[in-house]
Amino acid sequence: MSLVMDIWTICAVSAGALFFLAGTVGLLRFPDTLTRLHALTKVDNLGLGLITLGLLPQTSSLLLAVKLVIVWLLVQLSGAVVTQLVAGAIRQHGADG
Amino acid sequence: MSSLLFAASVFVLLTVALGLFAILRRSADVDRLMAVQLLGTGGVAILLLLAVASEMPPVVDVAVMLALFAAFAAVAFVRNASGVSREARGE
Amino acid sequence: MSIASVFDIALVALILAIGASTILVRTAFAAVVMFAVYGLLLSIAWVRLHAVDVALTEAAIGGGMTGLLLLGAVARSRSDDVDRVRVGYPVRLAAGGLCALVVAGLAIVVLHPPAAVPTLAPVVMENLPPSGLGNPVAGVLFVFRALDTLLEKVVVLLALLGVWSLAPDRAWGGTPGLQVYAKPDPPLIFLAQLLPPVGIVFGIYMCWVGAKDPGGAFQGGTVLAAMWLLVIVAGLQKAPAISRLWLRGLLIAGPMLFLAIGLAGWVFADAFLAYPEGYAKPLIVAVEATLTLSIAVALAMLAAGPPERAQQQ
Amino acid sequence: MNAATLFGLCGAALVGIGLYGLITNPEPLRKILAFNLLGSGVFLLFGMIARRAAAAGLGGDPVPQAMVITAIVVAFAATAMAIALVQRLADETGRASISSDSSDAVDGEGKS
Repeated sequence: MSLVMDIWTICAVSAGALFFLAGTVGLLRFPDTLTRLHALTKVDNLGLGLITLGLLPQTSSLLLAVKLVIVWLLVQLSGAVVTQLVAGAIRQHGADG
Repeated sequence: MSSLLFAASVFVLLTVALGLFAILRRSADVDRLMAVQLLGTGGVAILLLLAVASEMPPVVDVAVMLALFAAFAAVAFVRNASGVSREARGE
Repeated sequence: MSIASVFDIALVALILAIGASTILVRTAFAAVVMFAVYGLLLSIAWVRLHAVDVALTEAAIGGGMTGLLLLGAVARSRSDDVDRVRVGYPVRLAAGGLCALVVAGLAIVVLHPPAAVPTLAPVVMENLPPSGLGNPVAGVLFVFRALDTLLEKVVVLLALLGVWSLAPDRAWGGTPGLQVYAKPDPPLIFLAQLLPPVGIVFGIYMCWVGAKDPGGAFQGGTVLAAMWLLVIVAGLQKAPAISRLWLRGLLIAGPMLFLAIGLAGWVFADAFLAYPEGYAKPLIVAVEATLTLSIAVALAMLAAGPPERAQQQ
Repeated sequence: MNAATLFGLCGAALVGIGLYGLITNPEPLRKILAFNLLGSGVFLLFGMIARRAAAAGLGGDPVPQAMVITAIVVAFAATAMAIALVQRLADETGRASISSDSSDAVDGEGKS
């Protein structure tokens, strides 16, 4: 059972890390500010979610596992709203190339 | 397992560093707003990985703190960036 | 080389790069953003140094609150980099040389630790059980060096007095200049309605858990302060005038209770700031709870700056 | 080299970076930032001392750690005070820089 858990952790954490890489590649390659913002927030949140899911079986207590999920939800929520705000600021200033 | 999670945290740290570099290369102020946002997700991921890898559960609290204050700082920055421009236009 | 040291080296390199860019970047706004990023990164460094209490404080104050504080200043002095006086090349070279010397001196100290490293950790752990606390840092802050903690509160209050007294005469007793610049912003209002409940629960949790695990009154108070400021910035609530009695009462409640318990220690435990046997933990929790509120109000008011508008009657 | 030494060196370098910014940057706000950077370098040095003194089952000596917590809060209060002063100065004089009027290079440093 523990082997299955470990394999799950390895898969999910690696996938999450790859999403972080994808987000960074997007930041480097995308042409304008708004698309870069898109790359940054969506992809990174997905990466964080996968990492959280991967870490869940490794936690020592249920409380800790619940806390991990709460952290992810918190980042999701604030990330989504902050992205809106940043996008609004960008639209106001005019996106640059 | 612990060293594997450490390796993952190194990887995420490097992508965050690269992302910061990409953001800072641009000269516009609004682009820089994204740096805090990047630390908000990337930093939390790193801290969660560290918490499990080094078996220090209280580190998860630091991750919560980081998430809260990254959002707070980002709001302050955005508010500021947009507030000033509106003031300048006399609205 | 272990994978942990690879992480540390990468982190140190990133911290140094961000720190240097804080100095070198052109506009003041960018420098402040970099400083917030720097604070968040530094909290990861504190985790690596096994100082989770410090990591919590640094993430809250270094990352968030200082950022807001500095931003207020940037927004009001938008004259940056237009006709900036640049320091000449020889001076910069001399300064660089001087700083390199300082760094070299410090590095020598760092690389040559004393043969027997002095430590107070065993003494702290030995004397911690009578206080009923489980977190050694909280033990140091509220039992062994309680005087420092009390005086620190006084310093924060004095700084706040200093900030307030820098207000122009017509604004004395008025509202801090944490202006709501723009029209109401739906996403921001949404966030300001949703985040504070989470933040307040977390702040109380920090204060509560501080007796046993990393956390405490400072960290909890800073979270509460940030949530209050968020609500004010979103325009959901007005910043209070500094002449309000409840505001001033909250500000001094924590230090006063701390001081009262300290003075009572003279009577009941024959030393200033000593706790009577068996009552240490409840007293400390009471002090921490009130201090959390006082710190929250004090930090929020410090970040909001001196009053700018006279109070409307 | 262990982690404590590495972060100690990082702290030393940050002190240098902060000091450089403090000397060469004429804008008061940037000086305050640089001073904060310098301060956090000193805090990291404390962190190194605490980590090296790990004993009795703790990850570090709690006394320097508690001192750093106090120091961070006090540094914040001092920063708030400094910013209020700078702002009042700017309001009174209308200048955003504390260098003297001549753009002479040496003055930028000397008058701060």
